[in-house]
This record gives sequence, C-alpha cells and structure tokens, in this order.
Amino acid sequence: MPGMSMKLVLRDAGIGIALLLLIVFFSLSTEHFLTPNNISNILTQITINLILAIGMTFVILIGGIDLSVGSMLAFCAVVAGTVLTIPDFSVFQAVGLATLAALGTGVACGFLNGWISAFWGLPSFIVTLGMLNIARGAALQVTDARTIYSFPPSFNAFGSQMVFGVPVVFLIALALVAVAWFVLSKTVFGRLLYGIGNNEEAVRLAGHSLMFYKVAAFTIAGALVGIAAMVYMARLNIASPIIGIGFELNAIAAVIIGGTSLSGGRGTVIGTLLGACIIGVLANGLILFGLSDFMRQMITGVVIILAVIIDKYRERITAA
Amino acid sequence: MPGMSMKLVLRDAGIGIALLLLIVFFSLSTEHFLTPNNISNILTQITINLILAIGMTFVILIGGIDLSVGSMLAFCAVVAGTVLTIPDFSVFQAVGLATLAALGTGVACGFLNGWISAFWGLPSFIVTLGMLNIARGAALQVTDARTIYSFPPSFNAFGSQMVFGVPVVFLIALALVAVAWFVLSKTVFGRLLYGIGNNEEAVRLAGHSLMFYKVAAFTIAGALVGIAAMVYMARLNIASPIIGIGFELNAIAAVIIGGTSLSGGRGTVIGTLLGACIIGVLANGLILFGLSDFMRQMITGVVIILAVIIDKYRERITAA
Amino acid sequence: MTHPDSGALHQAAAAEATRVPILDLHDVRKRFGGTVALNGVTLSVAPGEVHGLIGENGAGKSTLIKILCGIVKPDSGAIRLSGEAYEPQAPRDAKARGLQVVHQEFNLLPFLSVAENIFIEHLPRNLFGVVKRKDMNVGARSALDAIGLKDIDVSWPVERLGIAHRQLVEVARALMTDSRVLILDEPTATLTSRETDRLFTIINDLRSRGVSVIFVSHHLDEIFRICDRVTVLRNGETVFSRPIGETSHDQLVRAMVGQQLQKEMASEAISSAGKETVLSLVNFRHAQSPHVDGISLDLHKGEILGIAGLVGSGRTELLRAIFAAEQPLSGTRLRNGKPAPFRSPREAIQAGIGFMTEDRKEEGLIMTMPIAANVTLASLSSVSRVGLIDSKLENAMTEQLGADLKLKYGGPSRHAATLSGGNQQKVVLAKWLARNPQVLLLDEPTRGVDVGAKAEIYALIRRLAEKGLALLVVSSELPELMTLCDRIMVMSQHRIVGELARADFSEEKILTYAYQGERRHAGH
Amino acid sequence: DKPVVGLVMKSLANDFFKNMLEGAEAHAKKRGDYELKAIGMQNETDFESQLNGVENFITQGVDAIVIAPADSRAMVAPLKKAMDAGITVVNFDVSLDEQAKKDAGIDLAFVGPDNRGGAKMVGQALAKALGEGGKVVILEGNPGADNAAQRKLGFEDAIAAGKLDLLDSRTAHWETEEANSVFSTMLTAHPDIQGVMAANDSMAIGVIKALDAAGRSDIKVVGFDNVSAVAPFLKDGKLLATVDQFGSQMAADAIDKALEVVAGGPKLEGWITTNIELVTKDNVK
Ligand SMILES: Nc1ncnc2c1ncn2[C@@H]1O[C@H](COP(=O)(O)OP(=O)(O)OP(=O)(O)O)[C@@H](O)[C@H]1O
Ligand SMILES: Nc1ncnc2c1ncn2[C@@H]1O[C@H](COP(=O)(O)OP(=O)(O)OP(=O)(O)O)[C@@H](O)[C@H]1O
Ligand SMILES: [Mg+2]
Ligand SMILES: [Mg+2]
Repeated sequence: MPGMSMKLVLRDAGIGIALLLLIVFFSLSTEHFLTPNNISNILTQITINLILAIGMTFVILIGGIDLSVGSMLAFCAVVAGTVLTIPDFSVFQAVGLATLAALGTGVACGFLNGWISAFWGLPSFIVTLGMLNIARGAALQVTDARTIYSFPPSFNAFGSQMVFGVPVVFLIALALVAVAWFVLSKTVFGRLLYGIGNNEEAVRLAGHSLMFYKVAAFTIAGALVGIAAMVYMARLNIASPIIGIGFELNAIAAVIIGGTSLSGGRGTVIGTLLGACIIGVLANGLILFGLSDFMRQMITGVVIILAVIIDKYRERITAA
Repeated sequence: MPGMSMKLVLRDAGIGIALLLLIVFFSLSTEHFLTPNNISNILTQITINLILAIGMTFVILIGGIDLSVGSMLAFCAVVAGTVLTIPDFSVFQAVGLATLAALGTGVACGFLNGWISAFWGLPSFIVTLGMLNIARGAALQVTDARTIYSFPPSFNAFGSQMVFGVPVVFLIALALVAVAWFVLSKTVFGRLLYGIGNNEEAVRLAGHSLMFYKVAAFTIAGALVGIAAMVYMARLNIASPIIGIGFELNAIAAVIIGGTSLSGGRGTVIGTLLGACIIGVLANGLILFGLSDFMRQMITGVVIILAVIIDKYRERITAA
Repeated sequence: MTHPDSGALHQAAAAEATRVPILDLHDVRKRFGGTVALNGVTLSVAPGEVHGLIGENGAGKSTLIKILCGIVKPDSGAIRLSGEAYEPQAPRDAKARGLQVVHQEFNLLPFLSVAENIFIEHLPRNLFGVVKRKDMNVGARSALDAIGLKDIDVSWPVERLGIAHRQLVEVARALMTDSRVLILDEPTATLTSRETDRLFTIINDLRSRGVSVIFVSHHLDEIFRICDRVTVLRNGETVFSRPIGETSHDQLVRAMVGQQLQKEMASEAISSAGKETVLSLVNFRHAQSPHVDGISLDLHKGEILGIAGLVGSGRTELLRAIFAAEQPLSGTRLRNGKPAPFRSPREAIQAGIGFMTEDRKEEGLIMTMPIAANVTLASLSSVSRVGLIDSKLENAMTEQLGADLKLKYGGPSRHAATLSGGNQQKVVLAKWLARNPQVLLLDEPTRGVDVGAKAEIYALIRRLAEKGLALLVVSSELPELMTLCDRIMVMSQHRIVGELARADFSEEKILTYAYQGERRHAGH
Repeated sequence: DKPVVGLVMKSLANDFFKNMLEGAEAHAKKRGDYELKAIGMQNETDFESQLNGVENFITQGVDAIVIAPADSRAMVAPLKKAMDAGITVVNFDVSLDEQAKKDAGIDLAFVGPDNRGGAKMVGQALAKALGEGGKVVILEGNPGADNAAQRKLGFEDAIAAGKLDLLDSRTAHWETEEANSVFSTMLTAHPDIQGVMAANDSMAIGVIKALDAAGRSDIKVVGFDNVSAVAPFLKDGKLLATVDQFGSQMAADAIDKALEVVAGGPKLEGWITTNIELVTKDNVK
C-alpha cells in the first residue's frame, strides 16, 4: 500500500520531477538563481505564456489547437490600447473599458474560431491559421502599424506590483489556473470537454451539443488572450500590432510538456502550469548560466525533449 | 450513372475547385496574372514550400507533425553552403558533395526526430519543437550567424533555369510529388504508413514494426528538407542560418488545405500539391491585385478558411 | 442449412489429442494493479482440435488470448508451443510461430480498403515493394466469398461497413495466413446465424487440415456444435476442461457461474404491452434506404418490439434515424401521437428516448474515462447541482446500476478500458438506464454478455417493460428476440417484410421472411 | 505615360518602414510624375518574399526598383536579373555586400545611412555619461540581420573608444517583451550594470520597463531608430539617447535618385549617405 501511494504521488508529480531537477541544477550551478529577486522575475516572465496556455489547455483537451493566440494578443492589445488612450476618461473608466475591449475582442475572435471549425467541421489547425493572419492584419490595419503608448501611470504601476515578492500579475494567472482546474475537473462542462476530446461521437449520442462545447472552449481561449493582452500592456506600457509573434508555439509547448495529449481528452491545467514553469525556468536559468545565445537555443531544445522523456520514464516505472 | 461519375470527379477535384476559383478571379481582376512570366514566377515561388510539404505529408499521414523543417532548412543550407564554398573542388564536385551534405544533415535530423519520438513514445510535436531550437541554434553556431555566399555561378544559374517557361526547380518538385504519390499509393511501405495513421495498434497487431515506419517517415521528411535547402541555395545564392523561419506552418498548411487529415491516415500528396498551389497563387495574386499589405494578410487568412470550406461543401454535396 | 456433421472428425481429434499438445499452458497468472485477471490457468490444446473457451464476463478469456499473442506479458506460468518454451514479446513473435488471432475488439484500418485490411499482414508485393493490387483484390474477393460475404466491394473503405461486416473482414484477415493455431475471441457476437454457419464450415475445414482453433463464445449451443473440447474459466482460474461429449449444457453453466442458473429465459413471459402508442413511424425513410415508402411501425407502452434481419438489412440505420443520430430522408416520427421532428440526439433524449449503440468502442464508451463518468454521461444533470458534479451521487448511481447489472469492475473511478468486453457492454446499458427513458432503442444489447448476466439483463428489461418502458430491440440472436419480445418485425433490404406475434415465433418463420427479401432482391 | 517605381521594403509591420512608406507615398503625391508600387515582407527573415517581389516587379515591367534589401547578399542575384532586364535599380537603407556585387559583376550605388556610425554615435553618448570603465551590456537585433550586425559593431567601436567594460551581449530579436525578460535576467546576473545599448528602440522600451520594475533608476539606456514611443522616455531621462535615421525621407531620396537615372541622368556611384542624428532630451520633439 505505501508503494501504491508512492506511485500515485509520482504519477501526479509527473513533469514536476523534471522541473525540480532543473531548479536544483540551476540553483547549484548559478549564483543568483534562487534569489527572491530572480524568482519574482521568473514568475513575471512566465505569466503571459501561462495565461495563454490555460486557454490553450481547454482547446487542446477537446482535440483542437489554436494557432492564433499570438496574433489575437496583438489585436486585443491594440484595441484595448486605443481605448486606454482616449483622453476623456478617468483612469478607472479607461482601464475598465479597455479590459472590456480586450476581453470582447478576444471572445469575438475565439468565438469565430470555434464556430467556424464546429459548424463546418473544419480542422481547427486551418481555421486558426486563418485567424492568425486575419487578426494580425486587423491589428496592423487599425493601428496603421504604429505602437500605442503612454498609458495611465497607475495602470503601468499595477503591472509591476508585488505582494510579498510575488508579482500580482502572476497571482492573477495562478487564480486563473485554479478556476480552470475547478471548471475542468469538477463541473459538468469540464467533464464534457474531456469527453469530447476522447470520443466525440459517444458524447453526441448521449445528447450533448458538440457545437456548444467546442465553441465554448475556443471562446474561453479567446477570453484568456484578452486577459493576457491586458497583462502585457500593464507590464510593458505599450500595445503594438507586432507583439506576440510565435507565442502560440510557446503556449502549446507548455500544455504538451505538461502532459496534455495533443489528440485531446487527457491532461490537466496543473500540468500546464508546470509546463509553463519549465519553459520559464529554462529561459531564465540558461542566461544566468552564461551560455551564448546560440548554445542556449540548442540546449533549450534538448531540455524540452529531456523533460518529456523524464515524464515518460516516470510513467513506465509507475506502470510496471 | 453520369451523376455518379460526376460526383467522383468532384470528389477527386476536391480542393482543386477552390484553386480554380482563385485562378479565375485573379485572371479577371489583374492584368499580369496569367502571363507566362508570372506563371513561371508562381511556380518558382511554390517550389520550396511544395518540397517541404511533400515530406510533411509523410509525417502527417502517420499522425505526426514536424515543426522543425524551417530550422532544419537553415541547418542543411549552412552545412551545404560551407561545403559548396570550399575552394579546392571543381563545381561538379562541390555541388555533388554539398548535395550529399544537405541530404545527410536532413536525414540525420529527421532520423533523430523519428527515432526519439518512436522509441520514447513522445508526441512528435514536442520532439520536433525541440529540434526546431536545436537545428536553429546549430545553424547559428556553425556560421556564427554569418551568411554564406558566392556559390559557383553555374549552380546559381541552375536555380533560375527554365524549360519551356517552366522553372527546372519546379519540375524537380513535381518529380518528387510523382515519386511520393507512387510510394504512398502503390507500395507496401506507403500503405503501411496510411495504416499506422489509421490505427497504429492494428498495424502493430498485424505484426509490423511501428518503429521502422515512423522513423522512415520523419527521415524522408528530413531528406526532402535537404533537397529544399539545395533549391533555396540555388535560387538565392546564399545560405543563411536565419532562413526558413515559419516555413513549417506554410508546409503544414499546404498539406492540410490539400485535404490530409491532421490526425493521420487520410490524404494524398496530390492534394498537397494543390494546397501548395493555393498558397502560392494567393500570395502572388493578392500582390498583383494591389491590396495593402495588411489587407492582404487579412484576405489571406479569409481565403485559407474559405478554401477548406469549399472543400467541405463539396464533400457534403457528394455525400448526399 | 445442414450443420456440418463432425462425428468423424471428433474421433480423429481424439486420436490426435494423445500426441504432443500444440499449445500447453501451465498455471498462468496475471494481475492488473489490484485486479486479478488470471489466477492460474492451465490449458492444453491438441493439434487439429477446436477448443472452446468459455466463462463469465471478466473471467479472463481475452486476457489469456492477449498473453498468447504477445500483447500482455504474464506475471508467472509456463507456456509451451509444440513442446518448446513460448514467450512472445510482440504480436510479431506470435505470428512468426504460427498463431493467428481475431480479437474481441476490432482492429481495422477505417480509411483503407477492405482488401488492404485483409492483406495488411502480408500485402502482396513485387520485387520493388509495389503492391500487386490486382492480386490483392482477387485474393480478398475470394477470401470474402469463402466466408460468404458477397455483397461488399473489396475496394470500399472499411468505414463504410457495418459492425457485422467488419467482424467478417477480421475473420477473413485471420484466415489469410496459414497458421497452426487460430484464436477467435467472440467472433459470433455480432453475426446472424447465416454467417455463423459459414464460419463453422470454415472452422471444420481448418480442423480437417490439422489446425487448432481456440473458440470463445457466450453461446453454449455454438460450443456444442463446433468444439471438440471445452475449458471453463472462472475468476481467472481453469475450473473445468473436458471433451465435449463428456459434458452437458447445465454442467457448463454451473461451472461458469458456480451455481445453478434459474431458468429465467425459458419462463413464459406475460406481455405487459399497453394500448397507448408511444412511438410510431409513418413512411419513415432512413438515410440508406432505397425505398420511397419507407418504414411504418407502432411501438406501444410497455411493449418489447424486436427487429430481426440479416446483417446489413438496415436495422442499425433505422435506429440511428429514429434517434436522429442521422437525419432521415423523409417520413414522420410520432412521439405519443405528436409529430417529433428531432434535429439531434439531444432532442430525442429530451423526448424520453434512449439509444444503446451496437459499437461500444466507437460510439458507446469513452474508454479512457472513469466508469462512473460513462454511466452518468447521458444524465449529468441528475448527478450535478448548478453545473457542479456531485461525485458521491455519481458513484452511488454507478454502484447501484453496477449491482443491478452484475457489473464486474475494479471501482467507479477505473477507466472503462480496464473492463472486459461484456462488462463494457453493461456500462453502456447502465448509461441509458440511468436516464429512466420511456422509449429505449437497443442495438445488439447483449453483445458479448455471458449467459448469467444475459439472464439478468433479460429480467431487467422485462421489469422495465412492466413499468411501462417501451423497447425496440435489434438483435442478431434469434433466441434472444424470441425470449424477450412481445412482437418481432423482420427487416430485409431496408424494409419490413414480415411481422410475427409472440404466439407465432419460430426461428424458421423469421428466417423465411429474412431470406425472402434477399431472394426477391437477387431476382431483380 | 508616367514611369513606374517599385519600392521593395522590409516588414511594413514596423514603425520604421511604415514611416518610410508613408514618406514615399507623400512624395509620390507631391511630385505626381511617377507611379509608386510598394511591397514589404512578412517578417525580417522572409527573404523569399522580397525575392518574389522583385521577380513580380520584373514581370510587371517597372521602370525602377528601389530596394531596402532583407539580406545584403541574397538580393544581389535577383537585382542583377532586374538590371539585365533594363530596370534601374537603387539600393537604400542596407548596403548590398561589396564582395557579392563584385562576384555578380554588378556595380550598384547605395543610398542610405551609416548604421555602424550611428550605433557608435549613440554608444559614445552613453560612454560619455558613464565615464571610463562603465559597465555595459548590449541587446542585439536578430542574429544574421545586416543592420543588427552593423549596429553591434558600432556599439563595440564605442566601447573600445570609451574604454567601457562589456559584461554581456545577447539578442532579444528586436522585440520588447523578449528584451524585457532577457534584460531582467541579465540584471540579476550582473547587478552592477551601469549602461545598456539596445540595437533598437523597441528593445530599449523593454529594458526601461525592466528597470522600472526592478526600481533601478541608476542605469542608463540608449536605443536606435527614434520611434515616437520613446519620446516621453527621452524627456524624462529614462532613455539617454537614440538615433534618428530619417526613414521617411530615405525612401523618397532614393526614389528621386532613381527617377533621375530613368530620365536619362548619369549612373549613380558609391555611397550616397543620408542623414543620421543623435536624439537626446535636448532635441527630442
Ligand atoms: N488493462 C487492464 N487493466 C486493468 N484491468 C484489466 C485490464 N484488462 C483486463 N482487466 C480485467 O481483467 C479481468 C479479465 O478481463 P478479460 O477481458 O480477460 O475478460 P473476458 O473473459 O474476456 O470477459 P468478456 O467475456 O466480458 O469479454 C476483468 O476483471 C478486467 O476488468
Ligand atoms: N456510409 C455508408 N455508405 C455506404 N453504405 C453504408 C453506409 N453505412 C451503412 N451502409 C450499408 O447499409 C447497410 C445497412 O447497414 P446497417 O448497419 O443498418 O445494417 P444492420 O442490419 O444493422 O446490420 P449490422 O448487423 O451490420 O449492423 C449495410 O449494407 C451497410 O454496409
Ligand atoms: Mg473478452
Ligand atoms: Mg446493426
């Protein structure tokens, strides 16, 4: 029985072991890695990818994929940025309306992604690839390729706020993880998302509307992009139409390193959190370790693969 | 009976209808689209993506994906470029050895992709994402981020050679399509690749080695990257470590627009050819059409989605 | 339809059995986590022997077979093949040593052609590795003809086939390669008697060529018809292994369940069918139907209406159309006398209809999710409050239905994939019972369910009918329909060709109707 | 009818080239005696689409091609093809590689700024503020990009001239967010950084935000490009200096030169340098 529970812990830990190994390695090999300052740096750096990856988890769980999150981030940001710089509002009004604008834009794009792929039965890969281009083009068009800047100082201050050395934006992301975990594991809605990822036909024949759940998953991903856009703006105080290029790959990587199956139906948002941490720790640690840019890129590739190998190895051991 | 055969034609034509619509539209709306010169331009422009997409078809058919082709292209190119600029060789020797070097590099990377994912049972998404970083880092490292150039003039001339107005490099790609079509649809090897994409477990239970076929698919994709790298070098007369960024998405898009299922087991390389043509015609036609860059990007997104919708619509009609 | 007489062969087999057994298992054990699947199986198969392997759902038959073909490794025990030690590491090893298997769950390649599926192990090739398509198609054609599957084209993708046809394609595939031992895991579960007869002809032929066959079935009459010897597993143990002539039906049942079975099935049922029509179809034409006039029928409250027919006669299509899993072409569907133009299964379910599909793997179960999640899939609103799942309630419901259906399982949180085939089937049934429907459509409801559990399920269905549930039952097992139903309709070529009241039930009459449509069709 | 000028730029999704395009469009409207066709590329390293653009222009038979090459070597061959087709070609913004031009047997003038000189200029402004021995880091542009390489060389020139101490040099691929992350980490590793040289202003903004977050106001930052978003930072001293290349003027100048040749003027030769200017608190608009 103790062996049994040990196994269960190992199974849950999963990719956590790889993360732990990385942390131990960097703590021993670099001077500054485990300083409070650096930890809060890492947490800040993880935040945006983590928020995007939470939404991506919903989409991947139903067997879809969303390539458009990077472009949508830019689109949400420039729309919200435009609202935020309207001079007549008070800070409070401006930030409120900008948040609504970011969420609304994200929700609208996500809804379109979901609706088009569900209604026409198209692979979401292609639909969101289309949206990748559409949202980027739209972001460039509405701003005429210009960066929007000079947001209210208090908004910017919020972006670098700390609570006990933990960035507030990271706490927001963590809260979103908790909500997503709850929704996915405790609610009917979440149960059916898993079900669809596993066996769409069985769920349909049990009387559930696939359309609704598919559209919902993409819409949630869109809403999270909106939140990520606000965090981006608060942190960097700009909104540019060319931000977020390639962010989709990072978000997908976090989800998959975290153990969610790309074909859907299996995985947890806690895994996604760990996956995002691995990516963040790696990026930070390798710079502290002092590797050259090119070596760093190579090692990043190697470690990503090693992390999932460790996860697999753990699985083999616990299965035996 | 005539209705029946009509249906079959429609089914086979598939995405071809979307391509035809695009061609008709651009012919009517722009002046230069249907000129011999522009057609040979389009064919040249399609070539590299097409060659990469052929390899990608093999990988996607077995239910995998290869995100590393863009980075591998750069890596193959700089390795081959280094060989090509060794001064002591004759042109003939240099080009021969460079081709071997490009193929060898591609095959080695592709083999690694396949072997790691098959041996450890890892999702190829993650393994090739790792390789994306490794190959790019390696390309930058071996060249120290410098562009390699001044290849033999006759090699470069080959890159823009025409036969009856058709670029030779496109003919090479077309020959590769023919070979791939033959292999996939006529040989035991090809049928088993389809089989693995359909139901891996069933193929394993039928006594076949999954390992061999999976590794082979990725290795073929790698070899095609090597060929694409040579074409790239012949066309642009340089080999740079930063080429090919984002090429993987284009190659995957060509495959999927061409009707191959992202979950494997279904699709043809002829579809891939048509998918690559759609992407190429669209890029060329929209420029001729004179749209602003941002509008062009948005329209590209819309048309990609429309193309697959047309394909789906055709499927619904023929199914009825 | 003469059953092949195997008396002479029995003697030959008996003579051979004294020689070295071709396959010999000694005290094989296997556990999955906490579940003991095999707890000491000992089994010996002689050359040219047809060896029946029977046991309750979850007794360990499929696990034993997986061990034999190298998918699962045993924890302990010795296996000898032709006297030599045999430890297959992969399916390939088993094939190399001459073992062929038809698994209980399908292993086909849906988008490849029937011919390619049949030849998947050894696609005929020339020197350059090119598939000899003509040879392959001709070979596949004759393989299908041999098992009597004449009406399908070998170039069709398998996804177009119904479940029975798929089963036959699997059998045809296993027969492609010469083997020393052929293992068939419930091949007849989806077949009608016509196909079963053909399969038995083939088995007899193999036996006469010295091939050993291990045959798993829950139909004891089949065991008596075809087997030379029978082995009974109970809870993963061999409890009984005897020549067929030295045992009896009752003895086998006792050995399987460990007690005397009540004669539930034979008991004369009293119809509880009322007058009220709960579901009726008027000129209802399902998607594949070639007939403009479609199908008309009435289903009454508390009635159990059976639909018999040959494989491919369109029964599954009809049920799917009623349930709106696929849109019908034309015609009217009435629920309690009112038009019910459902657009999706959702609306059908809301109107009190349930539908248990024939293909549990593809349409019924979510294999990698917990059993409880599968049981409550169609009734999530009753185990949740404001969208939150009450897992206590959910587990209670699962345990309740599990007990009702005698489900053998590790616990509600185990994955459905860990269940034996028959127990999976029970989970699908439980999913619909959990909803308390007023009309239940059942497609092959006891596919792969053992005799004991079958009796339980029959009793349960009867009880439900008494409470007013109306059932439309499609089954390829005529005895099942005859035990269960108040009325049987016979389908052939997508139309209803005959109807029998309970008093007129007989296999002969049903089959006459079923074949009649076929002949008429052939005459065109 | 009017001569047609094909303008080939880099990514238009970028303030710098966007300004350049607008400058050119305004210029075309003002002069009114030529037709402007402009194309950009998808991203910085998308050499293909520039190549395709040049090929499309040759197909369309434009009179002149004015190009800011994505790669100083890759564009030589297609431009030779254009010249062989009788099209006037003017190279601006990034100079084509001398050796590559020689190998291809073409002679092409360059109209444009001195990236290396500009970087040295802004680097020296930083050196002056820090004094000898000041500890600095560089944030590089895309590895492999010609202007990134030039600017890095310019920074290194300034470091050598001002006897600064270079602690680390890393790429952030021209991007704000990446610069923010990379620089925060560099700051952890080297808390004693005194100055930062960013190869463009987008990265400088990321650096400034990282400094804000770390509460460090003692570190001086210089950038490059003078995008409008840095004006406030120049004013409040968070950005010490940047370099203006007058991009909006650059394309217009190059087009003028091209039209002169098309109209039968003499062939262009050598390096026709365009203005660059150091922008600081004192002269920011
Ligand atoms: N992968 C697995 N993990 C856990 N338990 C398993 C697994 N496979 C089988 N079992 C368990 O082993 C036991 C034997 O199952 P098996 O499939 O061999 O039964 P069976 O005799 O074929 O039954 P049926 O007649 O229903 O097909 C069952 O209790 C089943 O739940
Ligand atoms: N998509 C399809 N395309 C072509 N034919 C089909 C398709 N689906 C089903 N059929 C054919 O329609 C016929 C009726 O199938 P159906 O599954 O309803 O039969 P059934 O009586 O339930 O028999 P089974 O025992 O196979 O389930 C079969 O011959 C089947 O092959
Ligand atoms: Mg079984
Ligand atoms: Mg059926």
